Amino acid sequence: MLSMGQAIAKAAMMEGKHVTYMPSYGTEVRGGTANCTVTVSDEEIASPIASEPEFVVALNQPSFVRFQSLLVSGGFILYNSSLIQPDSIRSDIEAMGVPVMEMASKLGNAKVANMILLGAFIKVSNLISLDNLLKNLPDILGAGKAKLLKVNEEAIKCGYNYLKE
Amino acid sequence: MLSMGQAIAKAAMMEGKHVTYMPSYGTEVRGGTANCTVTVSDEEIASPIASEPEFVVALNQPSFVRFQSLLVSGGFILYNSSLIQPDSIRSDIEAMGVPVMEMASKLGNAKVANMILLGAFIKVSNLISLDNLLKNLPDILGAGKAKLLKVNEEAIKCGYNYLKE
Amino acid sequence: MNKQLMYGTHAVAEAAIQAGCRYFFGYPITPQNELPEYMSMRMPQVEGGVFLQAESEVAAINMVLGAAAAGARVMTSSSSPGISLKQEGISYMAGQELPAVIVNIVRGGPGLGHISFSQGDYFQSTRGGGHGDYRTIVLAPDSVQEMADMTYEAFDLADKYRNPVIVLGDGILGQIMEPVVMPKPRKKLPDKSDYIVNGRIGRPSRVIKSFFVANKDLEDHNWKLFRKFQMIEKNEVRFETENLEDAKMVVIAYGTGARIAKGAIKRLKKEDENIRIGLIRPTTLWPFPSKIIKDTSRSISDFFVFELSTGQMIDDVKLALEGSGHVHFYGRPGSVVPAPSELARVMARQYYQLQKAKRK
Amino acid sequence: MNKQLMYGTHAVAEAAIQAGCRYFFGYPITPQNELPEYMSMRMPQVEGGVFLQAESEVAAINMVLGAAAAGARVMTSSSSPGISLKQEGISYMAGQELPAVIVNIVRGGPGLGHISFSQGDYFQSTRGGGHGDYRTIVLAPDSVQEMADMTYEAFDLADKYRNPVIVLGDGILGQIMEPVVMPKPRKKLPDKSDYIVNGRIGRPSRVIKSFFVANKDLEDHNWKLFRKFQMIEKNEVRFETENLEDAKMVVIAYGTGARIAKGAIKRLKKEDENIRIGLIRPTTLWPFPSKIIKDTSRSISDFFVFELSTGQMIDDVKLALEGSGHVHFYGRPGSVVPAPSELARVMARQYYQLQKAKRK
Amino acid sequence: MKKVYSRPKSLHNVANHYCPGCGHSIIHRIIAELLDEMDLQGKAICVPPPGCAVLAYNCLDIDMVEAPHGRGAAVATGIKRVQPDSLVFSYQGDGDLAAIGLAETMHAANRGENITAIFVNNAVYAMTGGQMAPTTLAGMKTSTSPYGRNPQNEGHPIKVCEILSMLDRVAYAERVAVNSPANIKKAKKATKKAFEHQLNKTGFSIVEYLSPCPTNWRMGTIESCKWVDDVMAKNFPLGVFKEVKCK
Amino acid sequence: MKKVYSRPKSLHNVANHYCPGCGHSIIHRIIAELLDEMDLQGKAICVPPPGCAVLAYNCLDIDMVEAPHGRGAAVATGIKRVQPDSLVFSYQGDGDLAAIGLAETMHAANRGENITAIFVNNAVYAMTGGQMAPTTLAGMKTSTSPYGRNPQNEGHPIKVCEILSMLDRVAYAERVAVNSPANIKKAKKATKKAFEHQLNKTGFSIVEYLSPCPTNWRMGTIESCKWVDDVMAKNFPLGVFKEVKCK
Amino acid sequence: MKGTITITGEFCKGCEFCIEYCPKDKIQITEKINSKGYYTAGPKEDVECNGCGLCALMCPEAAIEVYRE
Amino acid sequence: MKGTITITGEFCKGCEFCIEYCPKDKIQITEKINSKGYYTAGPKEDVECNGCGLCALMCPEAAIEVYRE
Ligand SMILES: Cc1ncc(C[n+]2csc(CCOP(=O)(O)OP(=O)(O)O)c2C)c(N)n1
Ligand SMILES: Cc1ncc(C[n+]2csc(CCOP(=O)(O)OP(=O)(O)O)c2C)c(N)n1
Ligand code: SF4
Ligand code: SF4
Ligand code: SF4
Ligand code: SF4
Ligand code: SF4
Ligand code: SF4
Ligand SMILES: [Mg+2]
Ligand SMILES: [Mg+2]
Repeated sequence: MLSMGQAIAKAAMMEGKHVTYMPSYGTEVRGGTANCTVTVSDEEIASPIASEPEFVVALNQPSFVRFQSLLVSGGFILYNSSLIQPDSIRSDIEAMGVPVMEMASKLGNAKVANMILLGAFIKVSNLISLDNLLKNLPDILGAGKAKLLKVNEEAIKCGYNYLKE
Repeated sequence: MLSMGQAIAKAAMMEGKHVTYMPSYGTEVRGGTANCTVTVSDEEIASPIASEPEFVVALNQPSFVRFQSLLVSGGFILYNSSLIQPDSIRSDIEAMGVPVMEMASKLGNAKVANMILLGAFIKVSNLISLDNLLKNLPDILGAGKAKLLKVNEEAIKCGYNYLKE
Repeated sequence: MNKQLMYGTHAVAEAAIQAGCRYFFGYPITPQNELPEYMSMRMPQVEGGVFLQAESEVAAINMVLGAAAAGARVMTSSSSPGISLKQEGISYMAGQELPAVIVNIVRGGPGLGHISFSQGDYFQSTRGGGHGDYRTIVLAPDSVQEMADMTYEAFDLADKYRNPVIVLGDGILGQIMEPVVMPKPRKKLPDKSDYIVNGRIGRPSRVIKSFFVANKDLEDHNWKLFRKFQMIEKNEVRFETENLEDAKMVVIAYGTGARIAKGAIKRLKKEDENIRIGLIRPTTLWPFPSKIIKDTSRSISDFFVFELSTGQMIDDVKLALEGSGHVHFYGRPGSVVPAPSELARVMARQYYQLQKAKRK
Repeated sequence: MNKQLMYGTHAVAEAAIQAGCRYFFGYPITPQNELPEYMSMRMPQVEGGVFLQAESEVAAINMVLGAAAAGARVMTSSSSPGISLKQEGISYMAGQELPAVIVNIVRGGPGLGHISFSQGDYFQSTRGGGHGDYRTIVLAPDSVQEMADMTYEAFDLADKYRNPVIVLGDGILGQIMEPVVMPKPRKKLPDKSDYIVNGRIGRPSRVIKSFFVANKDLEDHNWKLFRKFQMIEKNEVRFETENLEDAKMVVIAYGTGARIAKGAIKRLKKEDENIRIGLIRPTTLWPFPSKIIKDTSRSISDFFVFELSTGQMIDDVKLALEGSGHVHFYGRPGSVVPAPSELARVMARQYYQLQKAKRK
Repeated sequence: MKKVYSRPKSLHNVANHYCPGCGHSIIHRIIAELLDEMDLQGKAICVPPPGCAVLAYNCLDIDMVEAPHGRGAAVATGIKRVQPDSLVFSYQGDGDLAAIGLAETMHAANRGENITAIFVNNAVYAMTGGQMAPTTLAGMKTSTSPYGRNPQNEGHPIKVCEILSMLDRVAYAERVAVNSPANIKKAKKATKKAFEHQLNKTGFSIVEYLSPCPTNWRMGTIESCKWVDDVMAKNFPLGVFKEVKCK
Repeated sequence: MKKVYSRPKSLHNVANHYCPGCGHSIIHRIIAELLDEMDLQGKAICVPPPGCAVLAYNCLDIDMVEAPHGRGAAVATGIKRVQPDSLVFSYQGDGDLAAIGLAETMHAANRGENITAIFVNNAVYAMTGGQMAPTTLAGMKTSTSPYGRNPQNEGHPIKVCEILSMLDRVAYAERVAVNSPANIKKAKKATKKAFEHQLNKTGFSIVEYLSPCPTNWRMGTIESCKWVDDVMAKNFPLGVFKEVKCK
Repeated sequence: MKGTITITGEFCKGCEFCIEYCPKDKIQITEKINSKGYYTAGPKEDVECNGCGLCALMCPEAAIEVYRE
Repeated sequence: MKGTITITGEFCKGCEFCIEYCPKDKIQITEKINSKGYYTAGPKEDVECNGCGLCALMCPEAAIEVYRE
């Protein structure tokens, strides 16, 4: 989850946008689900804490429930439909599930699930262009992951195209 | 030295005077001579530190030199002439030596030297009456020293009368 | 007459015992060593009295925390560097709403400074030198009698508000002897059975804490404390005034500084019976007597602040005045006590200059 | 373009290294753990770099003291309770005139409080939470870029004045990632050979100390420090302003509070293009930008102070204004970040009320 | 059928906040069982400083006083001196007790305060994210010893029980582990002994628990238990280091 | 005639501030002699925290950094890390090193910092007027133990050398006394060894000196020296507690 | 000897200690997720339990209660 | 063996260590008071010194210098 958020933030930064990434941290206490907030803007960013996000990407059921309720009216929630069966979806928002786990295993690498979701996200959000993202991917992944470049690229495209279909 | 200062302060207190006793303390550092300041007044006492004392009682040479110079003009210095040979005495003050050690040994108790000086002091200072001092002596000395009451009384009188002579 | 000649430190210690304090945790530091020393002698003589020399000031304040949580009237004392080390613990106690009396016999700083005395810890005491939004009541005696009386009262204030109270002395007040009438033993101590820990028999278990898991809970707690602090500001302001009626200049000073100031004013009056100098002596430094100062500024426009520091209380005077007066300052930081005569000179210069300017 | 997406804590750490800091002594505490963690990874990669996890914050600040005395550019970081524990050491360093950079990633207090963030340590930072008359320069960044830039500069300021400098962040600034352009490595470091200890070869022996045996010497030392602090007040005041020219109300906020305030103002401008709200953002909290505030009060009479506390900087605003303006306050102490929209509502209410009152 | 094991009533009836397989949970359970068995729930006062166990009060249903980091022994001293008949125990991590709080720990032990230190040694600062602790093993990688703890620079792990045993007024010191049924039984026995010493006022007692932290060790829960046997206990030998006679 | 003993040149040429017969003076003299003999005056950095020796810089003619009370080991660590080739030693009293500074002392020792602790054990807080120290003997009266130190309440004296010797990275630990010609010779030898260990970077070294404080013991100077032998050394046995091989 | 156990799902965190140490292999991780998101342990229907209590002895969460004949 | 000593009065504090440990009883407290107020030690004129240096070894103040043939 966190690495996907960072990827979005980095990609947006490389497009010259103002960007802030904020990981969640609960208490000094163990447990709980992780989440993060990415703010992308053409202007300086005031608060890095989004009280009313425009997009939510949910990887599991508790997050889906919690963050759906925060979405701004007219917002968009993208979710991992391999794990999440939405019981109810707010009527004033759009929701879209992507079976990322199944898709990832088709690509032969369970670890690229996030990248599939990333691809889907940039499709629906229109915040970052696919071309720029792919161009900057080596920098985003960092030196250590050069070998995985190819499969990540594929995963992003796969997510991007899933919503095209 | 300090106990004599306390005796003066207590006696003055028992006469209903305002009184402050301030021991010297140098630095967090060893050595140096001890001294104390007693302020007696009919009014509330401002600063417990006397920059210009009216009376000085000096028990040894270094104190004599140091405190003589602080005395207010017209002030009085009383000193232990058993230990102190004044080289020079300011012309604007009065000075009086009492050979307390010799006198004490005559009384058969070296420890009452201070009381002799106390007697002499109340004589010259006129701050406390001899009668009151003697009356209050048991309280001033405290319970532990009841046995020594007699010899202390004698010593005070002895000092008081020394200056009479 | 029950007057005794006592050291300032001893008077504080004995008054604490009379107030029902039975636990003292401290650590040596000049110029307050005579306080723990007195306690080490006295506590074993008092029923239930415990004196314990801690291994450090940090340990001492945390023993105090534990004893307060267990319901005791408890005290610690130290001097400036030691009080710095206690800041974390004091912040905890304020957050946990635990009562205790903390005596600071202030010495010269910063750092090791000097062992004698100063008034350089004003900010630390009045603004919470520890972290977070909290305050401690700060009492500022100026005589050995007040050292005793204020310590005695400090325990009541601490219990009333469940908050640490600081008695802010200094090396001079600690070291001098003056006549004292000791307060009577406090017979009935406040009932704390509604919050202390003593085993959960017959009630749900209790937790004394300052930690809040939900962000919002900490915020609520902070506002709750804030309301308490406002209440203290409303109820507990204390001060002494002299000759405010016809004054043309008002001296503001506290503690030993105020004594010297009083002496200086007296001196000047002797020299010039027409001189009109008043005095405001805050005896609580927090809450600060802002209102009387502001009120005074309606008729008097010149305020002369005297501190044994480079100037800290002066901020509170300015905050009180809100621009409605002129503030003059004379400071002697660090361990040199100016004589009343010296201060009188400085004050007189200021005073006559002002009067001349007005006549023009 | 050398922009990197970095955590606030990492940006501080890397900027310190670029500034020539080669010694870091710290201790874990949320929300600044990533700072020592980064240092533990990076220092061994840098020539002469030393990372040492101290056994406590007390030990850490004293290792800093030793390293500074030996001539190093040295840093420590912590968060509120840990900073309380460092107060004695900071007071010593100020007294000894030793330079160092101390980072406080402020969390909620008092006591254990909350691990997220707050601005509750303002008093402690700006007035010297330790004992005695001293001050530390306090820098208040409001973005990750400024976290880097100000840390970098903090080393220069510390060395210039031989005084500790505090970088006052908060849990949000520490935890977020933002794009940063790292300052270039500082090539030439200041020459400190005239005061550091390194063995008395070829010169008389030296002593780094804050202790003075003669009372008068401490007083002289305090006045010397005081003059230095006055010099800093003269030279080093920093702030940012927005739209002061035609403002009818001015918001004063720092750090994360200022960011939210900026967002709120922007929001209000979008809703009402005629709204006239300006902003003063102190970027040094001590020395405080009093003059610009006072100057602004000539044309503007309403000041809206926003703090993530129950109100501490508000004292400095009032002291700056000296009664010449109205001060309004909105505070959110402890770990809840108000959204710009919320602050905008509060600000708008205040603003329109004032305008209405004026029209009457 | 007879109920032979029930959830102790000294535990609050809610799930606690620890990670799966955490030694803290086991130690809490042991304490709760003993409070039940020894009928001490109404006498017990626990002192949890920050650490993963800072919220111990959400778990153990007894009176508690939060201590600042490292000051458990001092706070417990204050409580115990006021309430000498309570059962007062601090609940401290290795960072807490052996780093920042070492002086307070050793001095309370040296004074022979009649308190018990429940000392949870998981070889890391767990709550703050797995930094190096005084008990971190040589060579062990943590978030502040990314290249492994280097004894030349950071020293060897500190052996608390061994050191405290040298102090005359320490009545009881034992090191146990909570990673297997046999060890858990011993741990419970040791804890009981420590409490008994306290109640008998023989002096300071400490039980050191080698305690798995799967999260910061980045291991599975079962693997963590193995690591306690295979690595930790080799460096920190189990056993009784000191016991004076109970009066 | 040949001069066989001269005043060391590492001593300032003024009288020091200690009381007559004070052990501090002797220890200063020993250090100064060694700095001369080992040619270390130009390399030495001393760290004196508050205590009777706070003004050591008026006595020893070398660089010094004043430490807050108890933090000598931490300050020395900071200096030594920056200047690894200097001779860095703290000069600490028993109150300083073993009470408030115990954690800093033990952790510096445990890390094996290449520094030397000159540890002056005079069984009291001398500078502040003779309060009870961690090393005060059982039954001994001081200004804060007016009825005598009661081990049931305040514990027994802490044996620093014995405890520090348990830490692996401690290279050298010896207890000596400075109350007789023979003991002073041994004390000097021990101090030299400690310095050598530091220069060889073998780890932490400490010399504990049983040191007369006639003033606070309220004894004559000669009597104080006897008391060191007759009482103190019985409680604090002299000798080498730890020595690793010099590289 | 015969026994039986109950596991309170809300307390269980799926640490598998009970599974590891049960001599009868009576316990397994089930499909049930509790409100904290853990897959919880549960007794296998068809396996015997001897009531030895080892599972409860190991369970960090005190989630297991044990009955014996 | 023959020796001689000098004592710098300004450093001496009259602690009498030198006197206590001199095997020849060569040293005594004199009538001289130094500026700190101490009666200082000094060598006796008519007593022999063997230059053993024990006095200097004991002297806390490094007030004694020793010469030997
Ligand atoms: C003065 C202070 N410093 C640091 C912290 C942050 N902190 C909280 S818990 C902790 C250490 C936790 O480690 P440990 O004591 O081993 O307990 P564990 O979490 O491993 O059980 C630290 C450093 C704090 N709360 N207060
Ligand atoms: C934080 C702090 N606490 C207390 C003191 C006061 N103080 C100065 S020296 C000292 C102890 C002296 O005892 P010791 O360390 O044994 O040295 P000695 O004087 O006996 O040689 C104390 C408590 C201080 N300066 N700073
Ligand atoms: S982080 Fe480690 S010690 Fe903390 S709760 Fe999780 S497993 Fe337990
Ligand atoms: S008080 Fe004791 S330790 Fe201090 S100088 Fe005097 S004799 Fe030495
Ligand atoms: S009681 Fe024994 S046999 Fe039954 S489930 Fe538990 S461990 Fe297995
Ligand atoms: S031991 Fe307890 S918590 Fe772990 S899986 Fe079994 S029942 Fe669940
Ligand atoms: S050198 Fe020996 S014999 Fe000569 S005075 Fe000194 S101690 Fe006596
Ligand atoms: S030993 Fe030294 S200080 Fe003592 S009396 Fe002899 S000369 Fe003087
Ligand atoms: Mg731990
Ligand atoms: Mg000592």
